[in-house]
Amino acid sequence: MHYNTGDTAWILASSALVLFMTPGLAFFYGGMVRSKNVLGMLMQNYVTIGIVSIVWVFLTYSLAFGTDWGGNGIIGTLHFVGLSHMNQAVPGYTGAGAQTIPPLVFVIFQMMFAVITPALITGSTADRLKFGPFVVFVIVWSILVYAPIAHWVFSPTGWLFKLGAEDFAGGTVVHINAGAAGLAVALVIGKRRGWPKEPMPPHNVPFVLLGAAMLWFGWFGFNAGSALGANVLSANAFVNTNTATAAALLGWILVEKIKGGKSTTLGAASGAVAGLVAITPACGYVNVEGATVIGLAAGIVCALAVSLKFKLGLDDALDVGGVHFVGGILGALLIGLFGTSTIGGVNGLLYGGGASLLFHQAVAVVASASYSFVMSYIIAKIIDKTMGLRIKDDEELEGMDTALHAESAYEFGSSLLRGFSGAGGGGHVSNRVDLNEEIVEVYKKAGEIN
Amino acid sequence: MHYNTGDTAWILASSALVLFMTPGLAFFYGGMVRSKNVLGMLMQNYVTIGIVSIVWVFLTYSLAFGTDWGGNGIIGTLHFVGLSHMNQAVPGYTGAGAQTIPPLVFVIFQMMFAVITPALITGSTADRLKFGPFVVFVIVWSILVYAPIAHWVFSPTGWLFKLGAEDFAGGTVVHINAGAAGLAVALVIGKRRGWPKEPMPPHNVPFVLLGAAMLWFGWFGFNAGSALGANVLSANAFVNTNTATAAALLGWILVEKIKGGKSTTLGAASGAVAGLVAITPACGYVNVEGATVIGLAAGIVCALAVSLKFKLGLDDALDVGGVHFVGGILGALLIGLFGTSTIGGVNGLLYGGGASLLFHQAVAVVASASYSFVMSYIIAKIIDKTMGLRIKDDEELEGMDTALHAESAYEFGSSLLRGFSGAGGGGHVSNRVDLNEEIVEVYKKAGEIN
Amino acid sequence: MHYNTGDTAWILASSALVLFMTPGLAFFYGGMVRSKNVLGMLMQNYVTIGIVSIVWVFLTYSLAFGTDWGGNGIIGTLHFVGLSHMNQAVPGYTGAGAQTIPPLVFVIFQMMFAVITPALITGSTADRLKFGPFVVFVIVWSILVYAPIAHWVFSPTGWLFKLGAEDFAGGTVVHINAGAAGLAVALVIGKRRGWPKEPMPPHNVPFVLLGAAMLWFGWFGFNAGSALGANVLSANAFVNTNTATAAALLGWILVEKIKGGKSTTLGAASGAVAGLVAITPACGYVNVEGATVIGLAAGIVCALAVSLKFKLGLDDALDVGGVHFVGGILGALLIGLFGTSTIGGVNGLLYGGGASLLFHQAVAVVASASYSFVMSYIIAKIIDKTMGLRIKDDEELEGMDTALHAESAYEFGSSLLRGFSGAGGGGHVSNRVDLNEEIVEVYKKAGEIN
Amino acid sequence: MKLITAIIKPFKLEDVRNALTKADIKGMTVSEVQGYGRQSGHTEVYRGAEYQTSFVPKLKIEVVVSDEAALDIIDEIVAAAKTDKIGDGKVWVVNVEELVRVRTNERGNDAL
Amino acid sequence: MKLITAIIKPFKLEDVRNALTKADIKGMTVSEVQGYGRQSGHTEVYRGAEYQTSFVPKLKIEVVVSDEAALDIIDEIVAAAKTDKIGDGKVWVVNVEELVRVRTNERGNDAL
Amino acid sequence: MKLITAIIKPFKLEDVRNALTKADIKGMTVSEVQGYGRQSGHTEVYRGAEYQTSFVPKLKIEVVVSDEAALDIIDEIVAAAKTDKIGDGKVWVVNVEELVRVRTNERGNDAL
Ligand SMILES: Nc1ncnc2c1ncn2[C@@H]1O[C@H](COP(=O)(O)OP(=O)(O)O)[C@@H](O)[C@H]1O
Ligand SMILES: Nc1ncnc2c1ncn2[C@@H]1O[C@H](COP(=O)(O)OP(=O)(O)O)[C@@H](O)[C@H]1O
Ligand SMILES: Nc1ncnc2c1ncn2[C@@H]1O[C@H](COP(=O)(O)OP(=O)(O)O)[C@@H](O)[C@H]1O
Repeated sequence: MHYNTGDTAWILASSALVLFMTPGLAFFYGGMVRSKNVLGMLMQNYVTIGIVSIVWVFLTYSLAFGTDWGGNGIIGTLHFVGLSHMNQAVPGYTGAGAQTIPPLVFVIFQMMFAVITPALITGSTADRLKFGPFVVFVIVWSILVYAPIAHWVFSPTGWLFKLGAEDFAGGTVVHINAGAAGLAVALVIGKRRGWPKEPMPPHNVPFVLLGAAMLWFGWFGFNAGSALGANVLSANAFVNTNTATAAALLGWILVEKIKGGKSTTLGAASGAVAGLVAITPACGYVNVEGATVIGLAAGIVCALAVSLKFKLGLDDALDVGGVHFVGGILGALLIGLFGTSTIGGVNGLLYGGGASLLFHQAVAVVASASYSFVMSYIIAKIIDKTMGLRIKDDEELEGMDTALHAESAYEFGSSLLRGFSGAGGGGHVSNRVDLNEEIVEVYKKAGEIN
Repeated sequence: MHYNTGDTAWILASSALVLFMTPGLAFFYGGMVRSKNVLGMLMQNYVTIGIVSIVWVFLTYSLAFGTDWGGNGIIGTLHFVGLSHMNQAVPGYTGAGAQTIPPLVFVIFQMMFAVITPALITGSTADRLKFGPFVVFVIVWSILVYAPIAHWVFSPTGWLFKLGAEDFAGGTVVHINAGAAGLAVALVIGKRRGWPKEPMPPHNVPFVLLGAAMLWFGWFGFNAGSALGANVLSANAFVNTNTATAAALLGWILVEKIKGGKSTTLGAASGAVAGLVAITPACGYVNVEGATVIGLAAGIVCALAVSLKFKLGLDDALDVGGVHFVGGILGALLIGLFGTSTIGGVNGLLYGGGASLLFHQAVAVVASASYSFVMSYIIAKIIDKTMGLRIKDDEELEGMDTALHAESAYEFGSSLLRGFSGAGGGGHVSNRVDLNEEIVEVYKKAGEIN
Repeated sequence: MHYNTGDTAWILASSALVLFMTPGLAFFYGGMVRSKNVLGMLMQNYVTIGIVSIVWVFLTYSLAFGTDWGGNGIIGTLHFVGLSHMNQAVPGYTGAGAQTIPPLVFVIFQMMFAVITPALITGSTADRLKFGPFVVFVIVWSILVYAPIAHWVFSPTGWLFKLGAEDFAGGTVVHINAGAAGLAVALVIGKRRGWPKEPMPPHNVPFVLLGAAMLWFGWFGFNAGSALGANVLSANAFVNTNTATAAALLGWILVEKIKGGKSTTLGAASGAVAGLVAITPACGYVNVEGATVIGLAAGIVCALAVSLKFKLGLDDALDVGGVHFVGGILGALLIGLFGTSTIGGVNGLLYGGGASLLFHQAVAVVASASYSFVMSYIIAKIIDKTMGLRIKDDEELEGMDTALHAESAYEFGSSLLRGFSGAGGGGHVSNRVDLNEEIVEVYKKAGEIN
Repeated sequence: MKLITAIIKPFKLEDVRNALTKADIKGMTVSEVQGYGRQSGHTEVYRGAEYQTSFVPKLKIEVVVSDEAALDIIDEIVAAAKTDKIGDGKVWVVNVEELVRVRTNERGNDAL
Repeated sequence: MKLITAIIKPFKLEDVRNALTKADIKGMTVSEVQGYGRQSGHTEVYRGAEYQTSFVPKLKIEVVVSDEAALDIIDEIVAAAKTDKIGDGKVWVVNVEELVRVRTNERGNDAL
Repeated sequence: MKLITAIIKPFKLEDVRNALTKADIKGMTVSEVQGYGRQSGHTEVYRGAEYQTSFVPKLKIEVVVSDEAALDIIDEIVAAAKTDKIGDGKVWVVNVEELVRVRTNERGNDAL
């Protein structure tokens, strides 16, 4: 077969960019937790890259993009398992939509989406997730939740795609999906000890901003790469992505200002991410005015939405709900208004296309949100009952870094307060009395307020 | 229209790379300020991305690259406002210089230049700029200063371009411009309290080096992308960029050594940036020997130039003058010597082209430097008189992070020294006595030395 | 000549990605040393970029890829010195292997390999290398060690290439080479004072993970770029790289778990790098199953190998031996088993190709490892005898940052503990008694345990 | 006057501060310290090299009080800081010969 | 001998150190502490969650002096640290029974 | 009881702690401080601006001991911390009027 090298070059570059987003997310999240939990957060994200990369090539790619199983648009077959049949075109991409890049490049590009989606969930459950069970969760969730929804929406043979629902780069598949799952798992494991009374400020705001920059940068691959070529459509996706992100950044800090407070850098970073989320499904379907409105709306709405968790008493620690779930829904629905065939796709309500696109978008939102929420809840619950999904209270008090991973993130002062006790070991307990477990009882007695 | 996908792929990738430079700059600068001001610095840079991205698509792109207004090469028309007429070629790029990429990709690529230029200014004014007025400054400055100079130099219909002045990737438009503006604004707001007697060491040198790496990396897009294609010219720009940067890094630390001191990592990072700046205008016009000399010269000259501010008593806090202004001028003028038609452009003095190129370069330098300095001074002065451009002394003493943005950058120790006081609020004052304002009087009395 | 713009675009992007790896390495290493040495580490890496960039264009590129000198496949001629004759094809790339990119792009891409290889060595010798002599070492080593081995293996006119040894992206040239050199230099300079008894924990584990992310990201350019085009082969290299890295990450933390300890984030980062190293020579020759096995093997074997240094008493501080030497050998040899002509190259043992490939691989491993080890040892020894390669004990106690570079990496607290003593100076000694030198005698007396 | 020094578990700060505020104490000084005692630290492992940290993070509270108030304050602090578990810390008292409020130059109990 | 402990505003360190040097004091020990008193801290807001930091960064200076010098030194410190504003800090004095210079094993005033 | 405060060079911590453990001391409290004295700091240069740091990092060890043990303990600490070089630090002793173990409310020597 003969492929277009320019398109291939751009999608290879985009794939690298999207891979870079997950460490970006790790720093975005990692900077927001307390210093005793930063490695725990980084670890969950990095290990997710490890797990999903393997699961994808050996199984879930085929489930998501394989020939439709039974023709109902529910799930793909095992035809491409282990990257077999890579000389065959990706099912459904025909005619004007025929791919100009090697199918393997498409596998790679889509892999990065499958990686970051479960990684997003770790924001909800920050500071209290057991490591082993988390690994199991990611594997099961990738198969039972990510693969089907990706098939429904992204594969031209999926039922939502065929229905006419539009999702250029993953508003439903990635953000609504991860958002719903994050809320479900947070519900299962319960809130952090001390939340919301104990102060839990970010320990490293520059890391949050570094992560946001890595995300913004990588997201150009995510969105503009979703055009699967280097062309006018990818240019539109690119400029829409940047414009919406900029508008959302400004929108969020404006809300802070209007509410009588100060504009914060955390707000700027959060706004940027909210804008990136909201424009993701829309970037290849709207023009730059549409992108500006979507971005601004995302910045404002998400800035307000993050306070909801306090009212709901649901400890969505780093606001996966307020940012990804809400932002994703916003973007998906606004395509119904701002979609215009001059860019790509069909016309939305404001461009004379009637309400049908909006309706299809709503169906896609409801279907993926409910499926994801219910399935994630069930999976989390089962793992919780069998392996336990939550760390012990004394581990939570001590912090994940030392308790789960036998490491401290930082040592700026004298490293001499430690003693060397051997090489090649595995973290055995000391011979002095370790009473963290007992301490925590007191901690609990005190009503979890310390 | 039919575009070259390979060229398009490279310019899309370059655009992403250049976007990444502004966060890189934020960390380069952010690491250099004291820890109480790091978020203030990051915020200024991130919000600049937000503002300029919007202003560019809705206005300034058209001013910079639109059909020339009146034919004098001063400013563009409003023809492309809001990204309209994107199916028309960019004015002036005809014949051998015809673009092979979608005009929208050119808009995106050039946007990133418009973003980073005002961001560069924040280095001069570090630690003392009011946030709201800064936002206003960036908007006004983008329209009144950036857009015209970009038109003069970059647009083939601009008067400096037509004169024959060469600026491959923004020596005048970006660096001399930002450098002159930085000095002007620093002059308007005055020096930091305590400067130069109070120690103001960088709080996080690794961040400075991280930022330098992000800049170096992104600069390949900046310079090699300015060839607007993936070809031999972009390869030359790429290798010249890297070579000059390397030479400048070595040149700077050599100066440190020769002056009797030690080679510093801050010096290495600064040298690299100086080299990047100086080669920017020249990278597509000189050969590798020329690039080496330009880089080495930049490293040496800028290393010496940064001490000037102490003599002038002008608190150009992070040396935007010493690095970008001086480095930019150096590069722009040396094209007049080292320009060679074997790479691109016309021959300079050393390659038998006579003094005319050097003269054109000098005209471009003087024109853009004076216009930028004067206009920036006026804009800053007006904002200062109306809104106030400088934070209050007690805010400066306390630090921008908590005073302006209600945030602390780092919390490595116990986060328990804080108390939770509510959700959804906006940073209201405490009920205890807040006497920072009064403290500062004393601080002033003491001659600003603390 | 007419080049393929898509291929060119990808290799330009790849070159930028690979350049980004060396700062990535700097942070990977820099986070692992104690906070008093982080700038010393960063400095060595950044200055290596500076030095090798210059040496490459003016000399070593020609030695490595120039027309073979004498036809023995030992070293190239000076034909391309100073980037002359860039309109001629790179020698040896003919027929089906003819390059589709400008030779200058190839120069750039290969330059980045020449840069990172000596940078890798700095991990072995962390915390104790004198700066000036290190600079000399890098220059000499690039000429006498890197250039020949690159010629042998990478140039189609080199003897190992002609023999049939396969190294897709630098398993022998980069990793085995740097690993052997690292061990040799570590042997020459001796172990750190206090090692292994004194605790030397990483001072900033998030930096290690940031560095690992930058490496992983950039490595896609390294490996997939080595296909020298945007095609199915680069796609295979890309997916193999990611898969092996993922498998190695999981392999390493599994070993930690099985040994009775906890999975660590440092382990995850180390595993990822081990996987990247091992798949480097193989990524264009094996299929995804092969890549998975190679990755898993690398994670497991390297996790065990890093403890060897304690038994050998060889202070390979940051495990360049355990990760790059061992991982590189593993990858190079496993091609002999898993190489398959369906991807690229010839069949290995498991794919019916017999033992000949394995034999060629073994020859390449032994030849490059021994040459590198012996030459590096000699060069280091000569520099040690003449200039001294190791810092003084009091400098080591004080830390490289202040002692060698007159800088502190971090200042999170009050910067007021310092006093300003002048501008433009070079770090003169204070007028109070400086007794660090004497202190160190005591330190030594105490058996180097503090 | 007396200087009461209390080494406490960090998460008990809020309780101790509240107790002191109730007891009409208007000021105190806190620092982050590392305690060594019966309570063990934790183990860290980096690429197989194992470190034992014998020190546990604690907060040190210093508060100067009048002679009369001292005994009560000690009891308040002890009550507030107690968790009944090892590592709860120590409180000790030292005699203060003079106290000055810098701002006003007030001395002795007036400076409290 | 007396141990003088002074809690001061960080930006006053240079002044205090100069005053002590003038008064022929050759050594001192400084640490970063958090003060609680009349002076308020600041408010921080992260995604709408509002925190009040009641503690203000201070420096603690400890200096051992001879009995005779103590009173004067207190005055010097107070004068140097004063800004006349709330939060200026405290100085207190405790009796020292013994002082040793580690290097020489000198005791008492000789160890100063 | 006595409170012994020792300012030592950081790399001597292990030695001092061992000495104290041998002398049957079960607890102590350590903090990171900056010392000013005869020993000089270092110079830093950032883009030509030169700073002199007059302070040197030290560790401060605080340990409360019984009256009887105090003198011996001082000697142990001094012996362990000594390097015979400038900057070795100081040890000083203050009288402690009361000591409480928070966990048990034990007082005096029982609280040790
Ligand atoms: N003799 C001592 N002098 C100074 N501080 C001490 C002393 N003994 C204990 N401490 C401090 O008290 C803390 C708690 O002591 P520990 O022995 O762990 O528990 P407990 O006091 O409940 O028996 C220690 O971490 C240390 O900071
Ligand atoms: N009783 C006390 N014991 C110990 N330290 C105190 C005490 N009261 C105040 N301080 C310290 O002195 C600092 C200044 O006290 P503050 O009440 O704010 O101002 P002022 O002393 O000027 O009235 C506090 O931040 C705290 O560190
Ligand atoms: N008068 C003092 N009061 C409190 N601490 C002191 C005093 N003199 C010295 N120190 C502490 O002791 C440390 C060592 O003192 P220095 O004069 O450098 O050496 P030496 O004690 O060996 O003469 C100082 O860094 C400081 O922390």
